[in-house]
Amino acid sequence: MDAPLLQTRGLTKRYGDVTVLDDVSMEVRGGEIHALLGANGAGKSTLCKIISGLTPASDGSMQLGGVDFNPQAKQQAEAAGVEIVQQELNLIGTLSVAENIFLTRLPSLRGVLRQRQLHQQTRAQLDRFGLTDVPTHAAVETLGVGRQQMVEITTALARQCRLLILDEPTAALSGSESEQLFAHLRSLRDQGVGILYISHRLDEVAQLTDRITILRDGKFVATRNTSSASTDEMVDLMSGQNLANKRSAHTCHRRDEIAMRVRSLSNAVVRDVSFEVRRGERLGITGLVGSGRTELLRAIFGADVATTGSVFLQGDSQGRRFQSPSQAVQAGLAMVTEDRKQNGLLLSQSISTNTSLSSLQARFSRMGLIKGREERRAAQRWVDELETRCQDIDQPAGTLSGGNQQKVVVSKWLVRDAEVFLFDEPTRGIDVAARRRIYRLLESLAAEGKASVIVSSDLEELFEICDAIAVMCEGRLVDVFQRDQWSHEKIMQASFSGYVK
Amino acid sequence: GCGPKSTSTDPAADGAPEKPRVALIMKSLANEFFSTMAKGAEQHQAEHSDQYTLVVNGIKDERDLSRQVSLVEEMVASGVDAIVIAPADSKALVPALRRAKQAGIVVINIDNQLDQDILQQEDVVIPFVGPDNLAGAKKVGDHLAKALEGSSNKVAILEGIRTSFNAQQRLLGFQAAMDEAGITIVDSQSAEWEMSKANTIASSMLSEHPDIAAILAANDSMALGAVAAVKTAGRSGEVKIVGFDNITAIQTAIREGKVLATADQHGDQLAVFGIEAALQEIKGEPVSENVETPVDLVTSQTLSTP
Amino acid sequence: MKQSKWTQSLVQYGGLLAVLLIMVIVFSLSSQNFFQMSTLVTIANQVPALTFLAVGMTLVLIVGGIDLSVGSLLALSSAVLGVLMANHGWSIWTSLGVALLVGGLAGLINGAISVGLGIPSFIVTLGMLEIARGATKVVTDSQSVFIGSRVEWFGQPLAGMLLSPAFITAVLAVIVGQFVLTQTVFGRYCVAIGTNAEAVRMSGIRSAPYAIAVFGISGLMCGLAGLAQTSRLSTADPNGAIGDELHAIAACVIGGTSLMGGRGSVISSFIGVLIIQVLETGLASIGVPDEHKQIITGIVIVVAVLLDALRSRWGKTT
Amino acid sequence: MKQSKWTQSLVQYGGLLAVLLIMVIVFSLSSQNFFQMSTLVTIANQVPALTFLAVGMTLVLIVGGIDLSVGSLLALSSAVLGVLMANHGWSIWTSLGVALLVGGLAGLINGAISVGLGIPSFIVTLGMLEIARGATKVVTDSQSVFIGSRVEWFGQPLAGMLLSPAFITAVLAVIVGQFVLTQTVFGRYCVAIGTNAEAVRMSGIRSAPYAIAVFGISGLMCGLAGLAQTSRLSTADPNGAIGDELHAIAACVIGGTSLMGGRGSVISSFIGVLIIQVLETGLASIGVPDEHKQIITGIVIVVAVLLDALRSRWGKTT
Ligand SMILES: Nc1ncnc2c1ncn2[C@@H]1O[C@H](COP(=O)(O)OP(=O)(O)OP(=O)(O)O)[C@@H](O)[C@H]1O
Ligand SMILES: Nc1ncnc2c1ncn2[C@@H]1O[C@H](COP(=O)(O)OP(=O)(O)OP(=O)(O)O)[C@@H](O)[C@H]1O
Ligand SMILES: O[C@@H]1[C@H](O)[C@H](O)CO[C@H]1O
Ligand SMILES: [Mg+2]
Ligand SMILES: [Mg+2]
Repeated sequence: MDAPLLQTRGLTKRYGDVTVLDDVSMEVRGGEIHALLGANGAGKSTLCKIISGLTPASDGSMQLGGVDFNPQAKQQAEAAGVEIVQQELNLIGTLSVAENIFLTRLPSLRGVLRQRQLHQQTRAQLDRFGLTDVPTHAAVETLGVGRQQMVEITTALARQCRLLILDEPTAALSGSESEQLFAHLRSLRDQGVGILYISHRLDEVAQLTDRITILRDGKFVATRNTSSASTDEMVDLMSGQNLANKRSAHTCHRRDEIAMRVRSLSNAVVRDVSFEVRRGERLGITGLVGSGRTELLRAIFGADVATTGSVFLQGDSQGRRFQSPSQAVQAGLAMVTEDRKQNGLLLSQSISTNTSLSSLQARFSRMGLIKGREERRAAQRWVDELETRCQDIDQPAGTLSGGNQQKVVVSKWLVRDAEVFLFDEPTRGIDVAARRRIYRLLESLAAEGKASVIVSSDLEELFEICDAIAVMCEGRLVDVFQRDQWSHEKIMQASFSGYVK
Repeated sequence: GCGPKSTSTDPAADGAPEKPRVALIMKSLANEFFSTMAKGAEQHQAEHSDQYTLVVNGIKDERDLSRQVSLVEEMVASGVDAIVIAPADSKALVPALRRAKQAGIVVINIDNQLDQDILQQEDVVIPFVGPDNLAGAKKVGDHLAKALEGSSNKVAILEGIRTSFNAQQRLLGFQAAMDEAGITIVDSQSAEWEMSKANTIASSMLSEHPDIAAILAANDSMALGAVAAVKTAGRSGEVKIVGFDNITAIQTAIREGKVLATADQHGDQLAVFGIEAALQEIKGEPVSENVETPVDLVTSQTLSTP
Repeated sequence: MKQSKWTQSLVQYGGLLAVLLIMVIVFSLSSQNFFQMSTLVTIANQVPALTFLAVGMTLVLIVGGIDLSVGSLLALSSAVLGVLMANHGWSIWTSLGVALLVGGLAGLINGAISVGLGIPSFIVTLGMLEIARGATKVVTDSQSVFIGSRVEWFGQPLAGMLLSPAFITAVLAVIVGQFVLTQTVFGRYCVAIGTNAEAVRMSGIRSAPYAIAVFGISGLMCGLAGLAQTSRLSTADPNGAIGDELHAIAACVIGGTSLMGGRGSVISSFIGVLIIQVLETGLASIGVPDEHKQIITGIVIVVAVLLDALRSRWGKTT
Repeated sequence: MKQSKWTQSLVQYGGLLAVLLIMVIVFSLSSQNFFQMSTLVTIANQVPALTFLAVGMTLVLIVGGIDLSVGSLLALSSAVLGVLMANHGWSIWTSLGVALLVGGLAGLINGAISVGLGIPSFIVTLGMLEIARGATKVVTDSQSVFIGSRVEWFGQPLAGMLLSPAFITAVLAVIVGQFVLTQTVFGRYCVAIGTNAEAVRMSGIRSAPYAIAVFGISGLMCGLAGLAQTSRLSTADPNGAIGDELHAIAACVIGGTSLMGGRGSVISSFIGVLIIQVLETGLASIGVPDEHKQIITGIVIVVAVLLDALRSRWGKTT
């Protein structure tokens, strides 16, 4: 191999007194897919932002293709051939898909858009990634999170570059979309592009990447050839301990009483869905992006009002259709939302405010006055419990790393407590160790007799934690597989069933 | 009438003997002076409902002159026979009124006189019906000067909106009276006819010139603002205040001795005079170019003897 | 495609147009003097000033700002125009050039300070509101400046056309504004900045020049509005246009522009202007007492927006 | 903990207080009449009305709304108070009760329509601005209602205390407001709603009652402001408080409250009110001509916010 494409020397980033990136030196070669691994808050996104000119380093230097590289703005990085897909969606909701994809180089003649060219080029790009059904004129805000993620990736891939950075691109993608992406990345690699790839899905890393670099607490730990490191080793390097965290053996806590029964629920997207969960049961829901999983949970929770059908909770003789989330919460439901920026968090508010939000009235107040000490104690407890990496519980949620934000969303509902928990992509962006912690939490909820409905695009995850897995396709719930009956093939078949017909 | 407007001097020309429509366009109806004026006009119309119909319009505050021009245009468009107007600005209304006259509409100017030079320049003749504001202000000023004899000889003035002719005239009247009596005007600012603004300005005048013996306000709203300022400064009784308009609220203040005097320009009659002049002109009878209406001094004595 | 675009526009503007139509019908039924050519022409010739302001304001709101200085800047440009023409005998065109320059420059200053120093535009333009008003009084010496026929023609109907140059210019400004907003890179960046400034920054676009330019455009529009206003009054009025910022914003919001940025349409704002003007003229022509006029105006503003909101919700669910 | 809270407050309010202090010093140096008890007492007795408005406005802005009707609602409550006391001979307390009821109710209507029907509060309260002003004229028959000493005492310094009941009540309103905002569930939810209404909804909280209540509180504050204003002028002025909504909003924004919701402090808004008032009184006491006064006012407003912004940025980086 010749000189590395990118070389960093002693990169350091400080926010106030906190050092989030500490003297990191690493390299990425042209024509390789290089994974960047680390626990939540290890500094991966920060490193990527520095490389792509989004944030300045406090210290250190970089070289790109052997010349000094010190981008002051993203444009400079782009000009040098560095593209990034960020962890958080950075799309402009009111603009069309086409305008988003070509935002920085809208085809124009003396400032006037060339609409036809714009939409043709967009169509071509989308089709290349199999997004044939995404309309180029649609405003991005009308698409689901998964599609938005695909649009975001397309935006970066549509540009020529030497170094491509992808920060958890697959967090909101399901298996088949991921496959499509991987195929494309491999072909880019073969053309000599260097790819820096961040993911918490280690199986994916093992399958796709050539080398891995591991960060821990902002420090460089090691760079290895992927082929010479098992996923267990990766976990150990990331955590710095010998976790050797094998999959915990699955224990079924399912009881006989039905905790929630959904009958013929329908709305614009969800079509006639019926299923039930028992107390102590963990029911997974999978499907392709856009299959209506999020919509189903929202309809159950009253976030979107269902047009027909009903929900029975334990003890209900009559079904109901929740008109608002507050009714659902009163009745004992909780929902961890998929999009933490939009409807999960108060980004500018502190961790403790976010943690107590849904139980402030019920648990942390007397006669309308906030019991500040108890509120803070609870927030601290869950920060410790989930090992949320933060300065203190007063840190604004928006300044946490993506995965740590997700932990705050989860703890909001754990504090509140409920009988039935709806989780929409609960581990999106959460690192392996924390993920385990959440799995254990789910298990302890189950042991207490709470029912969980877990939507996830990560099938391995569902295999590990669920008692049963339901599959959605085009808004219908097409099949439910019990633990002893499921397999990859069966679930894939069910996922595509609607499209085959 | 919707048809093309012939000069309405001959009512028979319109065919059916339709009652003429008169539009009264005033300034801020929030100022009591004008609501009194409107009431006077409406009462007159009720008593003479066989002779004409009336459309009353005003603007949101004294300064909204663009809206007043719009009102003139709208009244012209809707085909009224006469416009009786108290202009918010002595110059800016002239062209719009000229266009109204060109459309064959009778125009009478009341309250605040239009600028003579501009009228000439624009080559229009619009009769004015209203008081002599200079003389009125002088009367009030003279009365104050007498009351001030022997005390400090410094006073301050609260002016109306500087772009209106009557505000300028009242200032001149006040100045003339003070000059004659040898009293110095130490401060003179515009509070734009408004009570709150007058209150703030008067307050600061009192702290900047602690020795003033009186405040002359160009209308009663501002006089009331000055009353409150004097009171807040803890100098009630020491600083004399005069106003202009004779609104109801000021009468209470005069009786309580908080205000020394004001001028009654008979707002309720002002519009009526204007309307009568308009009806006269519609009938084809000549109207003299200037009809002066009375201004009377109002003090606690005149109030107690009704 | 073409077809669907038309129906799309109809859906987009339908609610507002319906509100406008209802108002015209109601006024025509209540006053025989309302629905006639002369009234409609009168309305058409009254809207230009507010229309110019609303065009600029729409863009400012779309980038997520607000411009409270428009009323004062209108007065200032009008004062400059008036003083140059009346007191210095300049021609209308050179005077207008200076007036536009003053408006545009003041707007750029608004933009540069608020964008450059990161101070809320509410405060910066509130400051400019006071500064420009004070400057207007200095320029005119607090006197109305009468100009007369040299400027009047711009606001008067053209021979045989019923419409004034001012109205035609204003409609042109609306069309150009809408085109810029929807069809140019500049316009799309404005929408993007107002929607998600952070994402725009992340994508490497320098948003400051666009945002500053938008305030400059708003200032320029104030200059044009100043011309329209001056020609209508034949006078530069130092006290003029006080409170017009609220009318301009109201017109935009009635038209569906969001105060949070990112959403808006120049054409809709124009319909908002028409709604406001028809309401005012209509009420005057019925001759209801002033206090009732205000009450009715208040109710109609709310109902207009309510109807439009209901319509668009209804449009969505069906 | 206690200690750090104090330093924290100092940092939080330090910038604004410094601006205030600088202004007082500058005015004291320019005019020997400024820095004396009587001027300071005058200022203290002029601020109550605006303070009440700013307390309500802060909450409204924090939930992400805006209330343009406060000036008119002040005038309306003042009118109700005046007419009941002067024309019907009611006692001040029963009259005040009715005036507060009117203000509060109007505020609740603002809230119910904007929150309940999802219409921007800008429009709803703009409608209410017109409606309440019209109603004020109806109630007072467009006449100023002179009341006299029966209401005056509220705005007069208490014997031996220099401060008026109005001022003390206003300061109490600030303290209670700040307490509610920071220490109660209600206040916390208001901040949350203004930050991200959707997240609040998805957390199972019905936000509508809170948002509506905030508008009701703003209306109540208008009632109190009406009392303060009436007692200061001894008169209910149907024309009063026009444009005060902009002053109230300006005070909040100077104090750092965000127009986008979710961020604000009642105490800072109060300092904003003081800045505005000191500026006005100070300029008047120097006796600069009106037009220069406006120019200076504009500049100071911008500079005040700029200084505060610089201070907080500087505070962050170190
Ligand atoms: N603006 C900021 N102010 C303070 N701290 C910050 C800021 N931005 C990031 N941090 C901190 O920097 C640390 C590293 O964050 P980073 O986003 O790089 O983590 P990450 O490795 O990408 O984690 P994840 O896997 O959760 O995405 C975190 O602890 C985060 O809280
Ligand atoms: N607001 C909306 N307007 C229009 N279509 C929508 C909207 N929200 C979702 N959809 C569409 O509804 C379908 C189901 O979306 P949903 O988010 O439930 O799917 P999902 O299986 O959870 O996938 P994702 O991974 O994208 O969240 C998708 O086709 C999506 O594009
Ligand atoms: O004559 C009137 C009154 O004095 C009024 O108070 C203000 O406007 C003037 O034109
Ligand atoms: Mg990250
Ligand atoms: Mg989903």
